[in-house]
Amino acid sequence: MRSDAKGVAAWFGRYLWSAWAGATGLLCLAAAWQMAHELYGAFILPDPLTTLATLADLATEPGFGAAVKETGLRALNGFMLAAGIGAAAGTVAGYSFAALRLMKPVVTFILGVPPISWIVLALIWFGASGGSAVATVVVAALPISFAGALEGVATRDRGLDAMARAFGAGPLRRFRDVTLPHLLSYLFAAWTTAIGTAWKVAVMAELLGNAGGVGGALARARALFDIPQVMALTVLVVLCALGSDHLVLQPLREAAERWRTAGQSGSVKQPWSVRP
Amino acid sequence: MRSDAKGVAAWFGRYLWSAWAGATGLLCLAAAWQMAHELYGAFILPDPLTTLATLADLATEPGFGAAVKETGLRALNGFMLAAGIGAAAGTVAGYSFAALRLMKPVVTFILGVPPISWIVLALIWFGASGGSAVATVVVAALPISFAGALEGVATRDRGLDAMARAFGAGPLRRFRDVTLPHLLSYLFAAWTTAIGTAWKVAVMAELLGNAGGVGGALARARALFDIPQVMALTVLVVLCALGSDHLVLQPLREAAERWRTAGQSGSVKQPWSVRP
Amino acid sequence: MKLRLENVGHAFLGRTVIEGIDLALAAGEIVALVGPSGCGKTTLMHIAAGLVVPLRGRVHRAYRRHAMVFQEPRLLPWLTARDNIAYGLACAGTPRRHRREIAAVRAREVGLEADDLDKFPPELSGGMRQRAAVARALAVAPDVVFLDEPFSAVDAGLRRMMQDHLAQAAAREGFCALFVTHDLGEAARIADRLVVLSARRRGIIDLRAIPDRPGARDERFVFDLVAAWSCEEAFAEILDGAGRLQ
Amino acid sequence: MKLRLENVGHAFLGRTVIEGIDLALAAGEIVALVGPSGCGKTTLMHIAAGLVVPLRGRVHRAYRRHAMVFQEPRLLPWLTARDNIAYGLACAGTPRRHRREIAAVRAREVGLEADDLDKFPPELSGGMRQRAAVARALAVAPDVVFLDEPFSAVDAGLRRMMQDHLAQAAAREGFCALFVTHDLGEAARIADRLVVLSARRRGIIDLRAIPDRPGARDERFVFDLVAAWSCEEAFAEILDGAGRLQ
Amino acid sequence: ASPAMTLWGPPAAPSVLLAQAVAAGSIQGQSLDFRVWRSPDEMRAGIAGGTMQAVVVPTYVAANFYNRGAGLRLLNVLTEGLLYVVGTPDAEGVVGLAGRRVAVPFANDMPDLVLRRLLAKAALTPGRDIHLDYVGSPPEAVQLLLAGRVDAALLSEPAASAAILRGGMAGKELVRAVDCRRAWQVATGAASMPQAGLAVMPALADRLGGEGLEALQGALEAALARVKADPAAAGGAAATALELPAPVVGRAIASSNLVALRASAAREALTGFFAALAEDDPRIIGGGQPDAGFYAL
Ligand SMILES: Nc1ncnc2c1ncn2[C@@H]1O[C@H](COP(=O)(O)OP(=O)(O)OP(=O)(O)O)[C@@H](O)[C@H]1O
Ligand SMILES: Nc1ncnc2c1ncn2[C@@H]1O[C@H](COP(=O)(O)OP(=O)(O)OP(=O)(O)O)[C@@H](O)[C@H]1O
Ligand SMILES: [Mg+2]
Ligand SMILES: [Mg+2]
Repeated sequence: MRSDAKGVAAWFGRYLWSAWAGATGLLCLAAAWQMAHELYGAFILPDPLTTLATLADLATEPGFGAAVKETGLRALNGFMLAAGIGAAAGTVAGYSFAALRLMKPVVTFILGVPPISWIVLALIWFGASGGSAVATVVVAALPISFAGALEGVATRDRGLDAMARAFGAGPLRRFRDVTLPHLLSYLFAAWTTAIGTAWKVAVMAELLGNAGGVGGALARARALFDIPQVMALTVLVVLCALGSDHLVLQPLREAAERWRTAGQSGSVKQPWSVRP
Repeated sequence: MRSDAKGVAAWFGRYLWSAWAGATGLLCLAAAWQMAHELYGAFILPDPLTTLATLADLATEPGFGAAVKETGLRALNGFMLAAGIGAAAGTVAGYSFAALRLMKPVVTFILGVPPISWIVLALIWFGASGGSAVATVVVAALPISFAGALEGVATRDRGLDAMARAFGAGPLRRFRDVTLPHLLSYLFAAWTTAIGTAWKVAVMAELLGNAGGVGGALARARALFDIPQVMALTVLVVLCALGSDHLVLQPLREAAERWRTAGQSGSVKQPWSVRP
Repeated sequence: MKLRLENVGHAFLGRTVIEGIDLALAAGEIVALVGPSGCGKTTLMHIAAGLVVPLRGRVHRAYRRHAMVFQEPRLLPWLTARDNIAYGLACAGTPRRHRREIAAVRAREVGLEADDLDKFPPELSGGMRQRAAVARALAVAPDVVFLDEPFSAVDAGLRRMMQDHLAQAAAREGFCALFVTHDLGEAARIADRLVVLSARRRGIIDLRAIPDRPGARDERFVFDLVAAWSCEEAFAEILDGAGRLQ
Repeated sequence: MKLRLENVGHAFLGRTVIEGIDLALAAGEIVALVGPSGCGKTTLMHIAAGLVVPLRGRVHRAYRRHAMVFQEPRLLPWLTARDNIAYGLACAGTPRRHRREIAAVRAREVGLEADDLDKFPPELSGGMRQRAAVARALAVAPDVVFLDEPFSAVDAGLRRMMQDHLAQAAAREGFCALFVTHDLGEAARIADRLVVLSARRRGIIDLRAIPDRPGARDERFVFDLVAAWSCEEAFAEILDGAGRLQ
Repeated sequence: ASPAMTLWGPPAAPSVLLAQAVAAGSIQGQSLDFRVWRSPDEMRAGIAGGTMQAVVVPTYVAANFYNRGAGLRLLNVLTEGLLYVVGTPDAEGVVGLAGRRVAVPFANDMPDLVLRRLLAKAALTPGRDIHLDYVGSPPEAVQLLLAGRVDAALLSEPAASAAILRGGMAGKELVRAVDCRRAWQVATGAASMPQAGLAVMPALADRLGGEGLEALQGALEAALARVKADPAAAGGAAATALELPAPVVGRAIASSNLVALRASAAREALTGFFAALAEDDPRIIGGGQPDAGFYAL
């Protein structure tokens, strides 16, 4: 892999630019929100500025950081378990027809069972604490990861696989060198969704399971009919989801998929570059 | 595309085999269920046979078919909206950097906002009826479809794209002929997850909004602590999810991806074939 | 002039590949482009076809339709050989039935048999894939056709047939062709003009007409011509491998 | 005998491609495989390399390690040219540092320059990709090497260098090579033995030793040999294009 | 010392009594502890999994569990009605709801069942004479009410008090349009509406024995007296557990009809209540009236 100072600088520039461009989308969203606020009133939807002010207030409260950290740990633990198990199981299923037949119904089962049907079991197994929040996240995110890995392995390049075989590469090495780089784009598509889901589901599980964290704060705010605070916490969750995608997943993806941009300099016009 | 009588017969044979093999997975699941039942007792988890008997009883009740149909319509409408809009938006975002920057935060927003934060808005917009169930499904499934389409378009084969350009193909034709067949594998990975999610979410929305359908029946059974009936309805939902995946999506996928198996006859051992 | 390149230059990632290229193609003319591997032949052809926007210079096109054979076959993996050959026609809007007929005819011209037409690209041999790509390009009845080493993977007999076919078709249908080859004999057989690119000098170092009509030259003539070229300075870079290995 | 094919036959989707093939490779020997496009050369080579399980017959291998140059370059798109060339070594477990050194040496042998080594495959020219694939195969110091039209996309000068390099390496390092080519001259220059496949007869129709040591034959000799072959029945299928076009 | 005995309460007014009892001391030398369950699922998991040995539940839920063999027995009744329809001042009584939109949280749960019985007695058909908007939880109902999207909301205490207070802060006058207990009495002729009570699991009952259960009941009766005597202080004691401001809880106590009646003493009222609730669907109480074993004290 190429990695010189110039490359790093270019990457960083691109990254800053993309953050700046991303703000556009967020501002459009804020405008729509403001409009809805004016239509429905503050009881249904407080305006963005009030919400941000409330969020700033909240952030100074003691225990706020701990709550965010607690929820974050649950979301990320759940995500990592789901991403790991899902990708591993999906990979195995992609290689082996028999494994596919065994696992697919189990995954559809995990995917299709409405939460209320298993929440009682989860509560008994994991207690009404963090454990069941993590389990809920895993259940929500695992099938996404599984389906991505499955399809990624199934669509690997058999020609390259044969090449590696001809050079005596064992199954593990072939997986690592030939299938994985291809698989990654499927996995990143899945994981982008999964990490957002993880935050949302962790908060909902905390809220329902009475397990503290941001969800607990949300439950309290709601019980007090403090709608601005509810919105502020919602914004917090969305920001966390955005943050973990853009600060964790996307840089990883950039690094892993840098080869994809190779050879495109001449034929593809990049929107931020000016023709010299 | 090749499609002769022999091909169809082979396809059907494969299909039957895969259904049979799939049953293995389901039976393993049932065994695990029976074990859990014996561990926790009927009040937490009725055994599979009782559940199936209850389901059979339920099926004979008047209004059962109508409820399933109602939920099914909501799930499928929501799924189709989500799959359509998500794929379209993801495709546009995959082609255009500017669109990506505008849409990505919006989609992360849709993905990351906990349901309780927008449920009131949904109630106002769609009423506590089918509309909000469909909206809930759309919100749940759209980001999955979006992320898949985005990644699929981003990883398209630029060489083939250049080829089509050299033959004067316009952007639409290039999308249809070059990008779409590649994109489909990403979309099917996403849609497999999305359709299962659709059923589950439709039922949950009905349950909370008391909007009839299977969710309404589930809500009632749950309030009465009629656990066998809850389980029976759960099994029903899972069967519906399995069914719409295996009877609708997978055949479509098989048909669209048949080219992928081309040229693999010699090098890949197919598990159901015996070396002649 | 159907196609005219004016002072074209290009660089990849800041490294100049070609510079100051002036080149024109007249109707019915076959121009062979030769040069050492990596000297920018493919790049030049992509610029001429409008697939790469050159950093310097301009390309003037005065024709309706062009077609291209890439250095790799670039067949669509999800289409059968038949549909791949018909793909250019599909882009041009030919009705389905009609284009399948044309595809069958063009396939025969490059030696593909009827039952090869239902195969998908991975089921074709390497030569068959290349021939399908050639058939695809010629099927659209282009005014200008770009061919990037179009016959490198086919056997001697078929190659000769396809060379003759190209020369005849160009004469008959009046299209012009820019074709890249590593085989000087091939250039000597069917080109009207020869363009020699240099990697060292990053541009055209020789441009000459070949006597006689293409397709009408006999073996002896071609052999002698290539033998004569071998002694010239302009071809030294192509023919001297040792000079390029450290 | 390093490699022995015994009565090998194969069919794709019920259509027989090759039948009753018997072939053996001795140490240090270069065997050229020629035949019309689509006759099953690639298939036979894949069977010999164990990539395709033949429907009939057996393959006996008595060596440690083989390497292969496919008809397409088959470089890993996510690795640079350097890492691609070193890939075979990586599979063999050579330490990272050491294999990068070997890769650099092998790259020079096929005319790749130092700054080409940091390019990704789409940034290489077609010929460079093919040369990288050759370098990758030779880098592992194989006992048997399979080459499927390895020099089809490189220019005349480099091609000659690489042919000589292969012949010398085979003699020096004692590996044997099975190589497919469409260029009879190439076969006549560097092969010890020639195997001619037929599409019509689905098998070997001729198998002959070529006089003299490979690499030591001069131009004249090669030209005369090819000219002599042209008149023989065994080569008719390869050299006669017209007979195969309807 | 043995680990504390935990009393579980609902996120509603009867938990004030539990909080008081816990603050007061111990039973048979075993200290007391008090926690709130948040959702019926948590409660069911707690009962089925054995982590909740003494828990305040709606009385019909206790009957249902008992009849389904979960072993749960009712110790006493802790409230005789804490449900209100909170709305704008212009609606009075059940018939006053005709033609209005009412937000109802928790479809098929106690509030919904009670309201539907009341509507049936008043000859109002949901969907035709009155519009019921089912929502997922009380806060949503209040949000819709405050935003003027519905005319009334069915709430239990202390949510009803909180809503009225919140409405006052927002300049919106809200009143208890229907006192469901009163309406129930009118509609069914029953003397009371025994809505919720403390239920115990067999394991705990066996461990405590009759004496222990008596002691528990005694503690609750004492707690009731203290709550009645000083609602504000009682509200403060329960505020943290209920996650509501102390004044709200304090104000809610007056309208919560808190009692501490032995189950056997309330048996007649309970059977009447069960009969009325299960008129349409006996499965609501698990198939039929629970037998005498259900009444633990
Ligand atoms: N997309 C690209 N990005 C970066 N460099 C490129 C790209 N395409 C080509 N190059 C470089 O430009 C030079 C010329 O490449 P080109 O493909 O035009 O050569 P060529 O003359 O066609 O060679 P060959 O005969 O081997 O096909 C090479 O050094 C190559 O590495
Ligand atoms: N995977 C496959 N599935 C089906 N048919 C195949 C497959 N591979 C090759 N064939 C068929 O087998 C025959 C021989 O193919 P092969 O690639 O061996 O030819 P070849 O001699 O290498 O030709 P070329 O010189 O064009 O590369 C062809 O008719 C081809 O269509
Ligand atoms: Mg080239
Ligand atoms: Mg071949």
